[in-house]
Amino acid sequence: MLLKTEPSPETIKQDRIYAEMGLTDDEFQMIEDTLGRLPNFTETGLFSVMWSEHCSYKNSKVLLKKFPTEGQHVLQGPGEGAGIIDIGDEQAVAFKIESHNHPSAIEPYQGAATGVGGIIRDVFSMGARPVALLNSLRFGELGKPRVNYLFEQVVAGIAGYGNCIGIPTVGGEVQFDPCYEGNPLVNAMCVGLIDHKDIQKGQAKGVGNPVIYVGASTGKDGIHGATFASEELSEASESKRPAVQVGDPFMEKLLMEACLEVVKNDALVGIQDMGAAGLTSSSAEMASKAGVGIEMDLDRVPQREKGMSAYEMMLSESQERMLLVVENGREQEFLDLFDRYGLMAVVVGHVTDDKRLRLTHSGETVADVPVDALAEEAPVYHKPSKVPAYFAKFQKQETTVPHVDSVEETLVKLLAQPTIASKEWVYNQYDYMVRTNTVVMPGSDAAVIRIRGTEKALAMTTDCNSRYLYLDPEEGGKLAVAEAARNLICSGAKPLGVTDCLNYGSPDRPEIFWQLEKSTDGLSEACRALETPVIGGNVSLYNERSGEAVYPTPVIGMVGLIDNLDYITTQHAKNAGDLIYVVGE
Amino acid sequence: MKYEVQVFVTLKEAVLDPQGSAVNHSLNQHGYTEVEDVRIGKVITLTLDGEREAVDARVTEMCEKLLANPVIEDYRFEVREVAAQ
Amino acid sequence: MKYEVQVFVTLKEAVLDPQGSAVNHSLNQHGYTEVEDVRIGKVITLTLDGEREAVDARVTEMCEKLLANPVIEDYRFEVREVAAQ
Amino acid sequence: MKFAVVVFPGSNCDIDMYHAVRDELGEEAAYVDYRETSLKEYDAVLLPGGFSFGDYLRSGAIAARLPIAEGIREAAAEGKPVLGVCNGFQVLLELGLLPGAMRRNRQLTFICKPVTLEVANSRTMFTGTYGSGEQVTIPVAHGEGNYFCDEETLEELRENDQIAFTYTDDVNGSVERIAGITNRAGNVLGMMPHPERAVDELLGSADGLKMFQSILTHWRETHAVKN
Ligand SMILES: Nc1ncnc2c1ncn2[C@@H]1O[C@H](COP(=O)(O)OP(=O)(O)O)[C@@H](O)[C@H]1O
Repeated sequence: MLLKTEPSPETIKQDRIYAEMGLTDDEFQMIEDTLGRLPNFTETGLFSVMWSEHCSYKNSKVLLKKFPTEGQHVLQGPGEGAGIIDIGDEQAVAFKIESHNHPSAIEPYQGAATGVGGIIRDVFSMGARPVALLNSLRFGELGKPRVNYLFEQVVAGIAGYGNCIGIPTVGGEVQFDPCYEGNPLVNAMCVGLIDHKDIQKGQAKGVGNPVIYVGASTGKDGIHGATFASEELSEASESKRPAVQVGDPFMEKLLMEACLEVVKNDALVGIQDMGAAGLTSSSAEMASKAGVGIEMDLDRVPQREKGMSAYEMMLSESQERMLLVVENGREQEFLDLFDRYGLMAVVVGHVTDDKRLRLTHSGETVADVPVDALAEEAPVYHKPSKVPAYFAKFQKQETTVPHVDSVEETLVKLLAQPTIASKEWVYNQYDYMVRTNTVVMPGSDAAVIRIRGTEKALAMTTDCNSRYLYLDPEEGGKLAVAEAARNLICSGAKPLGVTDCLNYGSPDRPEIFWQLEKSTDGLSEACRALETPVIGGNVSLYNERSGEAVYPTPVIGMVGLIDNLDYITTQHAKNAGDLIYVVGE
Repeated sequence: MKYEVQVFVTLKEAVLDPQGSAVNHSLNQHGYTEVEDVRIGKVITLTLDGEREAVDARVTEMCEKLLANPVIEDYRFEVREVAAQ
Repeated sequence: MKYEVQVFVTLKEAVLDPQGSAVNHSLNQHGYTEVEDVRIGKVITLTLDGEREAVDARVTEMCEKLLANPVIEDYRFEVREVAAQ
Repeated sequence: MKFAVVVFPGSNCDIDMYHAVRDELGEEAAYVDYRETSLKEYDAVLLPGGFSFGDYLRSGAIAARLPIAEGIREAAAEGKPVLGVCNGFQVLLELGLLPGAMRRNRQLTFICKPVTLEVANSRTMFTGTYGSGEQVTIPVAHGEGNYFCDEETLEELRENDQIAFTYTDDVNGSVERIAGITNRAGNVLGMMPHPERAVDELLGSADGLKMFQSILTHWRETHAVKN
């Protein structure tokens, strides 16, 4: 017996309940206009998560448009789980970076772990086998108990997930600065290898085709995670507890192996992971991309708890779940395959021709909304921007060269800075060798993974010096891309492309939006100049605590191709007596 | 006085317990089909020296600050006097 | 009948508990200097369906076969009847 | 020679084992699913590293209670070489084929890095091509490799020459710096370091290859005698 009392459509409007879900008055009006009626509670929930910054990029779309996204070798640009670039011999590399900042601030171990889990799903949902993980981390200054705790737990969480699933974590970066104290950054990147013929899309073509749900059952965890990621952190966040999920890397390993087998089946139409906004975003996006609709019977959704409402099921962000569309009549093959891996798989619905997302629960229709309105027609904002006072002041400052008394002493002091010091303590916790393809291990400029059966290898790195970006977002943006490219080139690779994770404060503040604008200009220019198109990425805004924003931190993940294993170079000094050259200006 | 405090830290009900599920499954496979649910938590046994009145407050503090993460875990504890050696 | 069984699995006394030592140290560092010893074990909560007489024997078996490793661990359990829903 | 690589749900180093045998040693290898019960057709059994069943409850615990356990016991009883690496070692302990148990690393963190091992016993079928006391570089990658056994067991291990490898540095808190032990008969070896990750200079070391070569050499010798 369901005894849930959800507010009526009228109450939602009158009491502005939608505002608690993150929708503005105007946005709610847009929904009412689109539907031609008031949305019910579940429908309001669907719109609120799909129109959150995290899912819709409503504040950042105007900026992302600036990025060069095309290139001769780009097989898949932004818009799918991960971008894909050709590396010859009918092979390609898929990669993407994603943030998990807010969950990590609250439950650092699980927040970081599930961040890794999510980005891995993004890559294997394309049909690619994940071959390497990287990350980019920012914390406050070490020494305070809370900061130390966050740092230790985040690293343990990344290690815990990546080691267990058996994908080597081969690189990353860690920086410490007071601006990240209240709001650490945890970005995870995954790189995969794929044969051209296996490339999948998250599409739901073919009216009548069954929709299959696979993986973990749906719980009440992570409800509204996407909205949560699109808000500032506050003491109140602590009480938004269900927003934190627990990851199950063992389940994901089974899911990954099963999905990599599934992509070989010609009856697979589309596959997508249930990441942010779970079942809602996966179903709405798959339908919208294919120009169709989806109808699902929520009674069939595997549930971890009794009596879950439609709202809870649709907004849950339980981990390790995937949504598939397969050819009608062939579903049993898929159900059998997943069963062999010990995974739960059920047909939860089918593809329709009316471009609507229709949900039934306990025999009643609980939502009926146009998929395009959810997925494509989210509002787009161009927020006002303003040059911050600090920047004007900084520009007027004279350049000074610090006076160094003792070069040696200064060098030792510099090397003792946590941001500059060796990161061995971090990467020795990551299994960076599993699968025995890691040819250059953490500690050099870029990690190198050989491609078994070929003479080729991939080099990869994540970079961003946010202090530069704070001081000059445009130049700093260029520098971030250039640094990544240099790291690859020094490893013997030709840079192929970029995935970026834009970590900023609240775009509602004109000074922050200005940082976004300027830095994306810089990033775009550098990507153009270096011919490294942006093939995907992620935006994480509202990284603030008590009104203090983090420095603008657009983390650049870059992957390059090494044509011959002989070209691999490491940064380490090799022999006493070798000459040292300085190249460049 | 010496006390032994047993602190039980368990995952909140709504939180997934992958470990518990795996053990549940394994028990079922071994013929223990009567098992319907398994949850795994920690039991932390503290031996401490102090005044009985103060113990509860101190241990509560330790739980909140260190032993449990209230975001995903619940805790409770039992205090028992032990003979000082 | 439904029962909730709490199985406590702890490291044998002779076995050094690295996790317990670390927590002990950390508590001391945070000013909880009254803490003298910390041991960390597991509490496994089983929900099962069965006859009261059989429960003890079955759970003992589960412990011996899977839940505890006799080389380094001891176990004990408590059975509690729960209202069937 | 035909090697079985047993694959549990959650095994991660199965592929690495397979390639070490096939590509570097040049012998036959096949994956064997955990649902199988017999390993009769193989000359040696390899239990790879990873996180079988997520290492939930205790590492190796759930894996050691599967149908394939029968096959592993049988192979061990027949005197075939049975090698468990990392999680495979943990499975052997849980199976009771080797004495002792694993605790979490003393520093409580996962450790992944190349370490130096000393070959404590070079007269086993796994170590025959190493010199006695030889130091080799082989990586470790584990969170629970802190080997424990009681005094009595340790005494037995020493007396029977069952300690095959020790760490030259204290890596994880293991009793007597033990990195690998054999059973009494000497045909079952469990070790935390990963020889299969050290089979090619490109990966940093080829010291692990000798272990596979030792197994092969021993097998050839014993089979030559029989024929
Ligand atoms: N900063 C960015 N730069 C380029 N592309 C981006 C950026 N942020 C997001 N994208 C792209 O927009 C698409 C939509 O992302 P999204 O649906 O949020 O994926 P996910 O759910 O995996 O985060 C993705 O393909 C992503 O690569």
